[in-house]
Amino acid sequence: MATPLVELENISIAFGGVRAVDDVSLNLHAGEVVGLLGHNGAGKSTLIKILSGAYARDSGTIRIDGQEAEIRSPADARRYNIETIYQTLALADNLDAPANLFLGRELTNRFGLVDDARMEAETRRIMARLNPNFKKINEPVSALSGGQRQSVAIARAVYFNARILIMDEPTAALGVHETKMVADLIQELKAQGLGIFLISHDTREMMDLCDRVSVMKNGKMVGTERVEDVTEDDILSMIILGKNPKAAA
Amino acid sequence: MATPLVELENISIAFGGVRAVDDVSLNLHAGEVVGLLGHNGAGKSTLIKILSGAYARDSGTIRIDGQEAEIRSPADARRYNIETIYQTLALADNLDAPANLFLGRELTNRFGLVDDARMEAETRRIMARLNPNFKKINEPVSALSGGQRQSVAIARAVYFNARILIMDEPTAALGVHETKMVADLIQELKAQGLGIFLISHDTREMMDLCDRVSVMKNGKMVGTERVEDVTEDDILSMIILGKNPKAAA
Amino acid sequence: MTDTATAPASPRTGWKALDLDTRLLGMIGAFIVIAVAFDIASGGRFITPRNLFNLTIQTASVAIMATGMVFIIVTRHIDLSVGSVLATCSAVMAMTQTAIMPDMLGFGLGHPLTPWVAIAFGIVAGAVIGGFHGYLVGYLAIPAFIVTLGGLLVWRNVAWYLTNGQTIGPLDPTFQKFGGINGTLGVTGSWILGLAAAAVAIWALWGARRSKIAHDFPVKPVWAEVAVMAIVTGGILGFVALLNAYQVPSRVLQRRFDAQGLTMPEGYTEGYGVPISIVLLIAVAIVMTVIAGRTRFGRYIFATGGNPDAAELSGIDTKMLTVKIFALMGVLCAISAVVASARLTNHSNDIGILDELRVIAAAVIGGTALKGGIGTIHGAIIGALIMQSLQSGMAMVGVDAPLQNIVVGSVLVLAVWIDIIYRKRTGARD
Amino acid sequence: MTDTATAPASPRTGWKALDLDTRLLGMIGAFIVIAVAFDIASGGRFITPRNLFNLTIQTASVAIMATGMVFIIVTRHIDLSVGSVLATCSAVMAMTQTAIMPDMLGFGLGHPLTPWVAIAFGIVAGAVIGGFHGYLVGYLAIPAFIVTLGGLLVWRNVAWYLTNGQTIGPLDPTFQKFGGINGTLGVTGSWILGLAAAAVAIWALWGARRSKIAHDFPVKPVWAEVAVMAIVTGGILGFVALLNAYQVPSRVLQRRFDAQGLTMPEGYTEGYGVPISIVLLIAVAIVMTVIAGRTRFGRYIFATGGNPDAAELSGIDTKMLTVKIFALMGVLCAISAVVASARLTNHSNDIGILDELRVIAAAVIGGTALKGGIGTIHGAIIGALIMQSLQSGMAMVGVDAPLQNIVVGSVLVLAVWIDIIYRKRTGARD
Amino acid sequence: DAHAPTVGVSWSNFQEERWKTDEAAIVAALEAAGATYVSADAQSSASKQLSDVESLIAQGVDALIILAQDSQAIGPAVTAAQNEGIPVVGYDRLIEDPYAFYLTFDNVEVGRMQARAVLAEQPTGNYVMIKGSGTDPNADFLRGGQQEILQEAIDAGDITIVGEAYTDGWLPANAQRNMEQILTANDNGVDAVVASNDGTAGGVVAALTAQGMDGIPVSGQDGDHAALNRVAMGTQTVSVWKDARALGKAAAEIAVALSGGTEPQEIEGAIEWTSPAGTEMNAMFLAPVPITQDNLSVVTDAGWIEVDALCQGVDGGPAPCS
Ligand SMILES: Nc1ncnc2c1ncn2[C@@H]1O[C@H](COP(=O)(O)OP(=O)(O)OP(=O)(O)O)[C@@H](O)[C@H]1O
Ligand SMILES: Nc1ncnc2c1ncn2[C@@H]1O[C@H](COP(=O)(O)OP(=O)(O)OP(=O)(O)O)[C@@H](O)[C@H]1O
Ligand SMILES: O[C@@H]1[C@@H](O)[C@H](O)OC[C@H]1O
Ligand SMILES: [Mg+2]
Ligand SMILES: [Mg+2]
Repeated sequence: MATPLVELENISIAFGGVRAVDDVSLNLHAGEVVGLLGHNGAGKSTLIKILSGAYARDSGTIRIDGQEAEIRSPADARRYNIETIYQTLALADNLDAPANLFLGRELTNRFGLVDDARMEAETRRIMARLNPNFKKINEPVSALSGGQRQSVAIARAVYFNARILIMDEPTAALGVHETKMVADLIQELKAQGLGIFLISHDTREMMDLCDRVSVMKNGKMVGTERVEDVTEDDILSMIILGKNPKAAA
Repeated sequence: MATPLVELENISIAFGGVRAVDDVSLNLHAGEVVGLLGHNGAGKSTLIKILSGAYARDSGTIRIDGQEAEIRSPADARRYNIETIYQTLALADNLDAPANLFLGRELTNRFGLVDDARMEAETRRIMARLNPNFKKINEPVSALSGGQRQSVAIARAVYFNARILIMDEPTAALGVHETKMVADLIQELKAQGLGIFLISHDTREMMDLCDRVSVMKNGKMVGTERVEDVTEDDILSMIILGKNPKAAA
Repeated sequence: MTDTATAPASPRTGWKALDLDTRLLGMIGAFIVIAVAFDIASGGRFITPRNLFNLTIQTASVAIMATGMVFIIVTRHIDLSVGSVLATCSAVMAMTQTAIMPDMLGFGLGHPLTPWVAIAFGIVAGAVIGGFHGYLVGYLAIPAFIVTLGGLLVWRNVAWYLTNGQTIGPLDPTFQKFGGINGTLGVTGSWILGLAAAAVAIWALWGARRSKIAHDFPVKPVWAEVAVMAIVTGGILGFVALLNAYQVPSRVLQRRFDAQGLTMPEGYTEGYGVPISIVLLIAVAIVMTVIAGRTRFGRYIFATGGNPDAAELSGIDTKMLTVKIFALMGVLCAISAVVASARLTNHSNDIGILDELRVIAAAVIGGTALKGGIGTIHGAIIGALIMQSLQSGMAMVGVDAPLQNIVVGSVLVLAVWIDIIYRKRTGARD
Repeated sequence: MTDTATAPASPRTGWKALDLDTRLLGMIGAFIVIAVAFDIASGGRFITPRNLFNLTIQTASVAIMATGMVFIIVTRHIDLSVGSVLATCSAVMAMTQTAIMPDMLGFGLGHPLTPWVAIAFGIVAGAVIGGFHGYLVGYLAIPAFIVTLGGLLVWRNVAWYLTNGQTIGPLDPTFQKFGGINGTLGVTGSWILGLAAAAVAIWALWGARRSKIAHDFPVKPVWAEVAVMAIVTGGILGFVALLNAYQVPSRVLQRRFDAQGLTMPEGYTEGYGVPISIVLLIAVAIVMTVIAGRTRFGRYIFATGGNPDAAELSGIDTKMLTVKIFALMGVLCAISAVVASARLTNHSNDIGILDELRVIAAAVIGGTALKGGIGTIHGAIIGALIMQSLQSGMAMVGVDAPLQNIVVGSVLVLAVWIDIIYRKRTGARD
Repeated sequence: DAHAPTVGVSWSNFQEERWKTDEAAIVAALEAAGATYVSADAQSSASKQLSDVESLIAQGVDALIILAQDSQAIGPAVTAAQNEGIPVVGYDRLIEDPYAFYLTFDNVEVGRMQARAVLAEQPTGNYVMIKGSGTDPNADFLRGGQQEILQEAIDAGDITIVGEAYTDGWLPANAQRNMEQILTANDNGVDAVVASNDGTAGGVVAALTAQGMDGIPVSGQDGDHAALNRVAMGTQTVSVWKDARALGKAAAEIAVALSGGTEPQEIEGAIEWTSPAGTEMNAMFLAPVPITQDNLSVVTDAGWIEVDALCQGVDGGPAPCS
């Protein structure tokens, strides 16, 4: 098998005594979707925030393309083409969609000044693909509905040729139609060869979208299985009991 | 048929030009669960926030037990025994669970001073029923996980003998097990004769839990149907197309 | 809804059983370090009954206001106007005593009603001004920084108009008793107060314990409870003993006997005891602590500071709450004005100038977090005491005023930094 | 992902086609109302070239700092120390000119390098002090309110030590030219500057239009674009004409001719033109506007103000950003110190006192929101101008000083209130 | 026109108590001369004072009276007036500019008088120096004058300065705290206090009274009513009285005369004077009067203070209270 795109090895982090992630290992291949499941507070968001540079781990190793990767800040993660859609959307409410989409990576003209016109044009281009109805290009994103804000966040992650995409409950606040569009997008990106970590509580959705699912409980990894090998009930019992029935069997 | 518990009539509200809720009517009977569905930004949260007193409507009438009700603030709503679990949880992060549970309705001793010991005892009692694992009684709720915070919010709504309960996406952030517990609770409360407004994007869940479902689009009411009379696909087409296939038929 | 594993609250043993507030201990420790350092630098003159007596008096006015600033900052506001409001209240009281009462109502200076009517007028003025600020902040949603920055400019000059820019005084003799050394309880009175206070403290601790037992909650071991009571009682009585130990200078006693035509017995001495301004401060501290911890009003203050939206959705009238908090701050400014002008025995034009900085600094050094939701009354008072010790100590060892300001500015920043580190260590990351 | 129905951006017609900033217009309107009112009250003395010339000079120092305060407040911080930092920078520059350069480096007062070395030292001092504040705020997470409150105390007194509490001066003659009336461009120079500025403005407007067309975005009708250009050009040239209209007093001219041994021709006159301090202010305004709108640095400032967490997660180094913002504020304090001390022709002890209030007030009156994320450079400058007009106007019509302060305090609160109402009307509820 | 001139007065900090009296005297004298009074207050800021003077000039004043916040930084304002040919009277505080007419009580002399009076009462022992605000140059002028007088006794070892402090902002409360701390530090071993003005003297006396030490020599200046009452009671030794009414009246008259074209040298009582920094200027010095128990009647005779106010609470004191 090819070298995994991402290898997380023995990752741990504690917050003032609470071991939020406790010796967790997990990997991800190019063109693969790996789902993360687990109860509230299991440590899912924390684990992927370590990969996206938002938290600095206490111990453990991250490898990208088999090479040890030094990820200590969101800027580091970007250098490895890791893009993240956070559970609590990370948008600057007072700026418009293009400014948010390009935040931290603004396009500039030959004088080094930000080129708003070009960024707006690019935004129109990408949004036309993701959300054809989207019109409020020049308004602060605070004026957008939850779903519209979500599409801006997704657009940002997609635009910059991510190789590794992290989506933390991207559809939790979305309506049925919007949820469908995200699912389509995931399929498309996967086909393009991206590796995707997906977090969701919707077991059925996860079985449909993912190649493998991992279940966490109380900061520990319960187990990782290919979706073909397990039933929805297997997954549920892993989440609730914290034991891998297959491993036991 | 008996007088409805709640009647919302021709409710409208606009935010700086945007008609977030536009001439919407809806009612709710005791012992009934009415579901609200619709795309992101359809106006669901805004509509129920009018009932819970968080927003003051521009026009329309609210009747409780057939009597016109003057609801202009959350305090007003409480007087009508309306309890709300908000989409973005309304907890004071720096206070502990008992202080949050009783916020605005503290128990006091004979000197009029707040009686923390009694409130703590009551909190232990109710939490034992809702979430037996819950231990962090004396810690600020900021130290709780999403699911634990959710159970504090639910406990608050349940404790005060609500007659009308509003739940805005109560399970959006919850794990499978936690979601199941909320579903059980809804059934139990319904059996006790409460009227419940439930908002969710999960159509299947809604078909299971609700007696009737209403669909909103762009601030307008598309239609309200008994769940026995419609299929999941009917609902989906109402959400996406904004037309009631049954009414058209 | 599973719970990330935490050990069940097992009864703590040893030191930990005392369940002491480490933050409070840290602040008391800081005060002791400062005191000892100045004592060494001044050749043993800092830690004397006399100097500590002075220190308490010098602290009173700022400490009283600092307790109110805690509520303001806890609700994520700020009040830059306290010094100016103090000046206006002081002017109102001074004019009541010297002009309104004698000229308009016909009571003379020294009439028994004079001080009380003056204080009443001052408190009403403070409440109205504060309430008005609160209205602008709460109902019109103008940031408190702006409202009180405006207030800083406005009220200082209203005070000027009230007195026509004159120093007004001397003030009523009874009124002057609130100033400090001009009015103390004497040795016997102080012991009575101290014993009463100790009794109340023990009763309160015991009551809390009984209530916990009644609800089956874990309690400290009895030895730990008794130890805490002993510490508290010792602290109270030690404080009284200290203030009693400061002897009225023989010259003052001599004059008092002379005035009554008596001769002073050989070797006669008398202690000052607790100053009335300190009794006032203690009363304010107790009331404010009860408000903070045991009333709905206080609970709502902290809830609003923690999450204003949540407080509002819980049916709390946060607008009215803001009015009340600022009105309370205004009342405390008025009480401070009594102490400050009584101490000077005059209302002077510049009274209270820059007090806003001292008061905010005291609250913040005392652990009130500017981001809201966190703060204690006792912390603010110790914060005021630390600030005052620094200033008085430096004045004693002869540090130049400009250098004093540099030290105070630096200590302020340092104190907050230490607090931040402390919170990070004990609390959550981020 | 459907969109709540909004009309597609149809080309606007009539007035609306001009696409003017109503907030800016409102502020200019307020300034005009104030000016006209004072003109009537003073019997036509307010709106004269001379008084308006004075007004621009008086505004320069505060306006320069206010542009930096916009960035500080936009990122949800505050800087209470600007007046004190100005004093320290001024002291550094004064000592460089009068002591370091002549005594230590052997250059005399009047040596051509003196002013430039002094200014360089001052700017370095400002940048270092500001950067240090920024470090404490950004890296150690101490609230800016505390850091700069400490700075307010510290730097005022550091300045005192640097100069030993003395007034230092007179300053270098070239340095003095930055002060205002001592250094102006003259009539011809001013016209050249005005025409150049107008040309640049037209070029910039046209460039923006071309870029929009290139990306197929809607643009204003040509007539509207031309109208805007005409307004801008008219404004610039009108401003120059106004400053040129202020005549140098004949005595000064006489003296100048006498000094050169010439006789002044009968009826000879000369206008002042644009003061160098105003050229400096305009340069600062342009640079700061470009930073705010067209650089990454500026974009990150607004993003951080809008949502600090989002900014950080987007890979922005918000800590370093904070250091840079405060360092920039320090540099602007130093530039203001040049203007302020040059205007006084001396460094005086009290220089910059209370400037923090004026600067914050200017930024806030100019529409910078204390909750962060919102603010404009031109707004802050007009805010400073409005404040200064009020003060100068009241002094001119003889309003009592205490009443002046009351008016300024009230106007501050009022301005913010109007701003809040304006935002509510045009923006979202809540 | 020349017959009804307008005189502009620029105050440095009108909120300080004493200037009210000066203003009243100036206004009265201007009214008597048919002139108009306009004013501005710099609120302790040299920069604002410059703006104020510019504004007064823009209003078309015919003469200026300037109470300078800063003797040097006021320079540009004087230059602006000179450019317009408007005469300037430097009021009370020095203006280092030959164009200005200097009218004052000499601050160094005030300092000398304070020290002299205290030294006369207490020729030996421990002295405390309570100075003015560290940011007010006058504080150091006063302190310099005081030192001149005390130097000899210090050198002779007769007196020792055991404590010295600036008073931030001249605030009585700060003076009181400083004095309390100095007393504590010296275990009350203090025999005399040279305080730089009456406000600070008030703070000092409050601190002394608390220790039953009131009555030791204390100096002051300004003739504040409360201070004169202390002199009568014997708790303050001297208040150097600078009769503000005489100063105000003289200033108004000089301003009117100069605006009418009178040359500075022609003003009655004007002398040629060279400042310590070497500026030659026309000046007029009014004599400050040290008020002690021996000459209390001076202030009542002059109508500066009512006998009632002066003698409140005094029995068997000096004339006129006896
Ligand atoms: N910044 C923080 N400070 C302190 N504790 C934290 C922090 N972030 C997370 N935690 C704790 O770490 C644990 C894991 O939280 P995390 O957010 O990773 O859970 P999750 O699996 O994403 O849950 P959910 O499904 O509710 O999003 C929880 O106990 C939480 O309280
Ligand atoms: N406080 C507010 N200020 C301005 N606009 C608002 C406000 N609250 C809601 N809106 C707007 O009103 C509309 C309805 O929003 P609402 O939150 O009710 O939608 P929703 O149906 O609950 O959507 P979701 O499923 O995303 O929660 C949206 O366009 C939203 O942007
Ligand atoms: O008269 C004094 C004056 O000279 C000084 O500058 O300020 C304080 C006053 O008391
Ligand atoms: Mg999560
Ligand atoms: Mg919603």
